[in-house]
Amino acid sequence: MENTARVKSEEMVGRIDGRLMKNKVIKGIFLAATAFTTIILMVLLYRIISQGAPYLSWDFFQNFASRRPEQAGIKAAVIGTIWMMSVVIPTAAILGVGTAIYLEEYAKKSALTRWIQMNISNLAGVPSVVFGLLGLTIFVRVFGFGNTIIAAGFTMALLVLPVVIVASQEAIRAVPNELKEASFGLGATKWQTIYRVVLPYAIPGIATGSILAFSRAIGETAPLIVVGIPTFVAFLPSGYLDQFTALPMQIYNWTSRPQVEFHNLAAAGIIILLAVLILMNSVAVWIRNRFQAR
Amino acid sequence: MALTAVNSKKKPEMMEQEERLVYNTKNLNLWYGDHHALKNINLGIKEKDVTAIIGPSGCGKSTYIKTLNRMIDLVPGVKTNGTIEYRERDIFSKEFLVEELRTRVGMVFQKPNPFPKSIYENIAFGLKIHGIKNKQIINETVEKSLRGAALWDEVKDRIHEPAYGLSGGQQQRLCIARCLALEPDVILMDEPTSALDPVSTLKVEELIQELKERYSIIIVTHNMQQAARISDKTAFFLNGEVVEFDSTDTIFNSPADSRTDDYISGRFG
Amino acid sequence: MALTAVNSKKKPEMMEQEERLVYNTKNLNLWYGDHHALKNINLGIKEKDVTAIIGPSGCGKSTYIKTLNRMIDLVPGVKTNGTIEYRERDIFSKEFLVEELRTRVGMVFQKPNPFPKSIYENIAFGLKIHGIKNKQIINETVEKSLRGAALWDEVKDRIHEPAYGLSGGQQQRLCIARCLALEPDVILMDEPTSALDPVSTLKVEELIQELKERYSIIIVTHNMQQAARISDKTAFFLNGEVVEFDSTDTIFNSPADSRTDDYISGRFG
Amino acid sequence: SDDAETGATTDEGTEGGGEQLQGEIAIDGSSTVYPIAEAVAEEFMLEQPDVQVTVGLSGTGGGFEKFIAGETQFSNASRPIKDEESQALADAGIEFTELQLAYDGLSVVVNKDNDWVDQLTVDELKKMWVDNGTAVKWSDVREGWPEEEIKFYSPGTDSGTYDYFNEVILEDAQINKTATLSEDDNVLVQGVTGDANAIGYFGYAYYLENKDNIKVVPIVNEAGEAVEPNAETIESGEYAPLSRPLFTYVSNAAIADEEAVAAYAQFTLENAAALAEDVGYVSLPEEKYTEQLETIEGLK
Amino acid sequence: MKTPNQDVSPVQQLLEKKYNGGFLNRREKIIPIVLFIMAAVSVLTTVGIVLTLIFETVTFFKDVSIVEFFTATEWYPFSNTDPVYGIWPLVLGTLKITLIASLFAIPIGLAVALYLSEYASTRTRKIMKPILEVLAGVPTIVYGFFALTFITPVLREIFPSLELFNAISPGIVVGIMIIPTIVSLSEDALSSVPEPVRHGALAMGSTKWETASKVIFPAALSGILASIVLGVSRAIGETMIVSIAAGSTPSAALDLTSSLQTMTSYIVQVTTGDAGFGTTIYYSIYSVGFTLFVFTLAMNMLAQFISKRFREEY
Ligand SMILES: Nc1ncnc2c1ncn2[C@@H]1O[C@H](COP(=O)(O)OP(=O)(O)OP(=O)(O)O)[C@@H](O)[C@H]1O
Ligand SMILES: Nc1ncnc2c1ncn2[C@@H]1O[C@H](COP(=O)(O)OP(=O)(O)OP(=O)(O)O)[C@@H](O)[C@H]1O
Ligand SMILES: [Mg+2]
Ligand SMILES: [Mg+2]
Repeated sequence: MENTARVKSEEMVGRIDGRLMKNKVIKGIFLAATAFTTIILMVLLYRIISQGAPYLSWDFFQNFASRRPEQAGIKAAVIGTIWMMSVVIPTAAILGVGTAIYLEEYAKKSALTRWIQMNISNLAGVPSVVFGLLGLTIFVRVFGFGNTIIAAGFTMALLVLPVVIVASQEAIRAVPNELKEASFGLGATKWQTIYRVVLPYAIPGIATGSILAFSRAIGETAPLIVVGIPTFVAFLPSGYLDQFTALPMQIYNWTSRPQVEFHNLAAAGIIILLAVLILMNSVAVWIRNRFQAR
Repeated sequence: MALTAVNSKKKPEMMEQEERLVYNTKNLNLWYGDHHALKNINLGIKEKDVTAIIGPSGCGKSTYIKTLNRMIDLVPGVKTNGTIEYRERDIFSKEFLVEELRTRVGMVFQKPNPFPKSIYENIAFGLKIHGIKNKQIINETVEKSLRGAALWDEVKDRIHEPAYGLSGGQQQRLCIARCLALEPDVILMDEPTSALDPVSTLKVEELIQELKERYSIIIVTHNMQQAARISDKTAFFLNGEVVEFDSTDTIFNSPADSRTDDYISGRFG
Repeated sequence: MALTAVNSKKKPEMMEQEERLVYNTKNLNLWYGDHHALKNINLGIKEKDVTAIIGPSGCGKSTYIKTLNRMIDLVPGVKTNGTIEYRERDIFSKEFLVEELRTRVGMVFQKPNPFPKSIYENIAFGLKIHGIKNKQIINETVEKSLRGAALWDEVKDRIHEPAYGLSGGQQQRLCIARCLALEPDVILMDEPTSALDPVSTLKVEELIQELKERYSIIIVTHNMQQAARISDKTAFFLNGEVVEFDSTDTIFNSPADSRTDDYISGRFG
Repeated sequence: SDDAETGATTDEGTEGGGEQLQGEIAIDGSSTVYPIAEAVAEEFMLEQPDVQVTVGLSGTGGGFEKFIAGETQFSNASRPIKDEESQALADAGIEFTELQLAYDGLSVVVNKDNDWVDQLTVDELKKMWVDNGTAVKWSDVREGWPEEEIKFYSPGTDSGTYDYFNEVILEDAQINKTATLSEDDNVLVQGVTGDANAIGYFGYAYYLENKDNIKVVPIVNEAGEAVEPNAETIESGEYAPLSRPLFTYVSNAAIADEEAVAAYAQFTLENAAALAEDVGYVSLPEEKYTEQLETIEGLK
Repeated sequence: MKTPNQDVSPVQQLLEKKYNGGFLNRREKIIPIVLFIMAAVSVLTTVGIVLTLIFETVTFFKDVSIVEFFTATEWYPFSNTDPVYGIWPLVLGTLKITLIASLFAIPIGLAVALYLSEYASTRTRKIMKPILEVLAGVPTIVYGFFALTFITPVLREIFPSLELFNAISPGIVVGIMIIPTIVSLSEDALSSVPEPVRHGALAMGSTKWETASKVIFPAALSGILASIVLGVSRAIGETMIVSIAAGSTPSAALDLTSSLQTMTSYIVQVTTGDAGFGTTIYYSIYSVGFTLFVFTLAMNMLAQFISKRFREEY
C-alpha cells in the first residue's frame, strides 16, 4: 500500500525538472513575443517621434492648415477631433452600456435576444469603410446633417458601439452573483442593484474596453473620407452642426503631399494624436483605480 | 408522521396571539429544470422563534430558505407550485412586491459577500437604497449594526476602509451587520457561521438569542450543536422533503422518524 | 512555556523513527507589508500525526498553513524570515522547487475552488500535469479519490458534467478528492469542512483518520470538537503567535496557558 | 440680373478690398487639385476672415457627387467632367461653369542609375506600357538598351493622372499587367528610387520634390523636340502631350446669389497662377485667366 | 401585541412608510423599455447598412451581370473598352492579408496576453497594457508607411524575389496592428478567471504554464475567441495599410509575393479617386461593400459556431 503511493509520488517528482524546463522555455517564448511586439512598436514610435518631434512648436498648435509647411498647423484638426469625440464618447458609452445592461440583466433568453446579440458581434466585424457609407447615406443625407461634427460623430459612435457593448457585457457578466444576491437580499430593486452594485463593479472593465474602442475612433481615417469630412478648415467650429476636420484627415492629407516637410508634419500630427490617446488612457487608468475595489 | 408539528397547527389564524406564524408554507414543490429539489413542503414558522433547518448536503436547505425571500427568482429555469404565506400574504402574488418582502425579510448568505465598498458603505447601502439619507440615522445604524454583529471593536478605526481587507470571518460578520441595519422582521441565515471561528460564532449565537426577542429567525446549519443550542424548532430535510419538524428538544432527544434519529446520532457517533 | 512541545523535540534527526518530523518551523516571522502576521513561530510537526491549528479569526492560521506549501509566495509584498524545514529540507531554499513541495504537500482550501471543468477532469488534472496519461490509472484514481472524499455515490452518474453544478458542500469534497488523487505526503487543510454538512463532515473526518495511516495531516479548524476528535496534536494561535502546542489531550483538558483555557472554554461556555 | 448692381459690387470689391463678406463656401473634389484649392482658401480667408471656406478631397467623382447634391459650390476635378456627371447636374437643375486653374505636367521618370534612357517618344511609351502578354525588356524598346526587364510604376487606375495617361498614351489599351499601381504618388517615387530598371510617371510636383533621387525623361513632342517638363515648357505647351489641365467647377447660381462665392471665384482666378506654382503646379498663360474672369463677371 | 412604535427605530418607521404609502415604482418599468430602445439602435444600424448597400448594389447589377460578378476571375473596372467585374480577385486579396495577419497576430497576441496575465509582474502588466492600448489607436495610415518603408525593405533583403508590393509585408503589419486588440481583450478574459481557481492548480504542484494552459486558458476561452474574432474582423476591414503597402492591382494569382488589392482598398480607391459619379464603377463600391459585409457576416457566424462548440465542452 504505502509503496504504491511512494513510487507514484517519486515518479511524479522526477518529472518536475522536465516540466519546469517546459515552463521556462514557454515563458521564454512568451517573453520573446512580448519583447518582439514591444520592439516593433518602439521602432514604429521612434520613427514617428524622430521625424515629427522637431516640428512640434507652439505655432504648430496655433496655426491652421497651410500650403507652406513651415506655417502649417494642426489647430483645426485637434479641436475638431475633440469636438467629434465629445459626440462619440457619450453617444457610444450611453448606448453601449445601456444595451449591455439590457442584454445581460433584462433580456429573456429568447430568439430575439439571441438575434440582437448575434447582430452586435456581426457589427463589430463590419469594416469601418462600410460604416462610412452608412454615415454618408443616413446622417449626411437622410437626416440632412451634412458633413458636420454631429454626422461624423454619430458615424464613429456607431462604428465603436459594438465594441463598447461587448466590453460592457463582459464586464457586467464578471460581476459576482453573490454581490447581486446581497443587494437583492436587502430589498433593492433591479435597477438599484444594477446602478449601485453591478455598474460600479463593472466600470473598470467597461472603461478598459471602451477606451480601446474610442482610441480606434480617434485614429480612423476611412469612414471620415467616405463621409466627406473636409481637410482644409481654417476656422474653429462653434456648434455641432459646423464643419470641421479631424486629426487623421489632416495626417492623411499631409502624408500624400509631395513635399517631405509635409511628411514630417504628418509625423508631428501623429505625435499629437498619440498624446491625445495617452491622455484618454490615463483617464481610463484613473477610472480603473478609482473604482477598482481590490 | 413526519409533519406532526405542522399538522398540529392547522389554521394558524385561529390560534392565540403567541402562536402566530410569520411563514406558512403549503404544499411547496420546486424544480430546477427537471430536478425536483423541494417536494411537497409544509411548514409553519412561528413568530419570534429561532427555527433551524438541518439536513445533509444537497437536501434542499438553501433552496428552501432562498424561496422564502424569493431569491430563488434569480435562478433561471426554476418552477414552483404550492404557496408560501408571509404574515398571511402570499409571497408569490403580484401585489406583494419582492422588494418589500426582502426588506422585511433579511438574509445572510453561506459565503460572505460584502460589496466592494468600504465597511461603512456596506452597511449604509441598505438604508440608502430605501431612500434613507439622513447622515445621523445612517451613522447610528452603522455603529449599532456593527456592534450587533460583534464587529465594532475590530473595525471601528477603519470603517472607511475596503471591506475586502477583512478576514473571511470578519467579512461574514459584516454581512450580518449589513442585514441587521434594515431591522427586518425575519432574518434568514444560510449557514451564517460556517466561515466563522468559534469566538465569533459564539458572539453571533448570543446575538441570535438576543435578536429573537424582536425578530423571527430561520437558520440553516449543519452544526447540530448550534441548532440544539439556539433554536426553538428544528426541521430536518432529506432529499427535498421535510422528514420531521418539531421542537428542537423533540428532534434531538426523541425524534419520531428513524431517519432523523440516524442523522442526529450519526453526528454524535 | 508555550512551546514545550517543540522544545522537547530539539534536534529531531536524533530521534527514533516514529519521532520524525515532516515539518520543522524555526523562528518564522511573516509580514504582510507592515502587518506582522506571524511572530516567531516554532513548531515541529510529526510524521503521520494529525495536527490541528486552532485560534480566533485573523490570528494567522491560514497564513501559516499557506506558508507551509509556499502558496504565500503568491501574495505580493510578503516578507518572511526564519526557516521551515520539510523533511529536513529548507522549503525556502533555491534547490527545493515549489512544484516539488506542492506535489508532496497537498492543500484543501477554505472556500471550494474547483476548476471550471468536468468533475472527472478536476481530479484527472493533477495526474495529467504530472505526466500520467494512462487512462486506466486515471479512471481508477478518479473513482478512488471520489470515494475517498465521500462523493462517489452522489456524482458517479455525472462525472463528466461541470463541477460548478455541484452544491457548495459537494464542491468542497471534490476539491478534497482532487488533492487526494496525488496521494501526497502531507495534506494541508484550511477549514476543509466549514462548508460541509455533518454527514459529509463525518465522512471526511473518518477519511482523515484513515489517511493518517499513510499521510501527515495539518488541519486548520475552528470546530473545536473536530480538533478534539481527530487530531493528535493541537497548536493554539493567537495574534500571530503560537500560544501553546501540545498533544490535543493536554490542550483540551489541561492547557498550560490561561489564554488557551479561556479560548477553549469560551467554546464550551 | 442687373448690370448696374453687379458693377457696383465689383467696384466695391476691387476698390477698397475692405468690404467684409460673410458666408460659407464648401469645396470638394480631386486630391490632385487640393493643394491649389487649399492655397487659395488660405489666402482668401486672410482677406475675408468671416467667410468660412472648407476644402475636402473626396476625389473627382466624390466631389461631383456632392456638387450634384448641392452640398458644395466648387468641385475640383483633375479631369474634365464626364457625361454622366453633367447629365446628373442637368437633372438636378444645376448650371455650372468650368474653370481651368493650372497645368500638371505628367513626369516620366526613371532611376538615378539609369544612364541609357535619354528621351522617349510617345510611340515608345506606348510600346512599353501597353500590355502584350510578355515581359518587356529595355532592349525591346530601343536597340542597345540593356536586356533587363522593365519595372513599371503607375498611378492607380482610378486617378485622373492614369486617366490622362490612358487617353494620350495607352489609348484604352490594357496597361502592362506587370505594372505596380498605387494610389499614392509618394509610393511610386519610392518604387522608382529603389529599382534600377524602373520607369514610372506621376504629377510634376512629385518629380520636383524628388529631383535629386530620380531622373526625368524628356518626351518627344509633335514638333519632334525632346522636352523636359519644367515651368516654362509646360506653360508654353511645348511639353506635350503629357501636360494636362486641372479644373474647378463652380455653380452659376451660387455665383449669382452669393457675393462671397463670386468673390471667391474671382479671387481664385486672380491668384491661381502664383499659388499653383507655389504648390508645385504650373500656371496657365495669363490670357486664360483673364478670359475666365470675364466669364465669371458675366454670371454675377 | 405591543404597539408597533414602542421600540421601532427611525429606520423601520421610514421603511414602514415607504411600503405602506404604496410602493409603485414607475422607474423600474420604464428603464427596461429605454434600455431595449438602446439595444435596438444596433439592430437599426445593421438594417441601415443593409439598406444603404442594397439600393446601390441593385443599381450596379443593372449594368453588370450577377453571374459575371461571381464567376469572372478578373476585376478590371477601369478599362474603357472592356471592363470586367469579377469579385474573386478582391476577395482573394482580402483573404491573403487576413490569413497572414491572423497567422502572425493570433499566436503572438495570445503569447503576450498569457505572458502579461500569468507571468509578468503586476507592474509590468500595468505599464504594458496602456502602452498597447495607445498603440491600438495609432492611425493605420502610419502602419501603412511602416510596412512600405520598413518591413518591406527588410523582407526584401531576406527574400530578394519579393516585389515592392506584396501580401506578406502588409499582412504582417496588419497583424502588428491587431495585436494590441487581441492582447488587451484576451488579457482581460484571462485575468478575470478567479484567483482561487489559479491557486487550486498551483497548490497541486502545477507550473505556471500548466496552470495557464490547462485551467486558465480553457476557462477564458470564450473571451479569447471574442478578441480573436474582433482582431480578425479588423484585419478584414483594414483599409489604409493595404492601400499603401499592397498596391492596387486586383490579382487572382495565389502567390503572396506580388501586388494585390482588397475589397476595402478598392472602396477607398474609388471614393478618393476620380471615377465619374453615376458610372458603373461608382456603384461598384456598393456591390463590393455588400460582398464585404456578407463576408464578415459569414466569418462571424463561423466564429460563433466555433465558440459555441468550445463552450459546450464543459
Ligand atoms: N441552480 C441550480 N441548478 C440546478 N440544480 C441545483 C441548483 N442549485 C442547487 N441545485 C441542486 O438542488 C439540490 C439542493 O441544493 P441546495 O443548494 O438547496 O442544497 P443544500 O441543502 O443547501 O446543500 P449544502 O449543505 O451543500 O449547502 C442539490 O441536489 C443541488 O445539486
Ligand atoms: N493578503 C493580505 N494582505 C494583508 N493582510 C492580510 C492578508 N491576508 C491576511 N491578512 C491579515 O493577516 C491576519 C491573519 O490572517 P489569516 O487569514 O491568516 O487569519 P485566519 O486565522 O485564517 O482567520 P480566519 O479564521 O478568519 O480564516 C489578519 O489580520 C488578516 O487581516
Ligand atoms: Mg446550502
Ligand atoms: Mg483562514
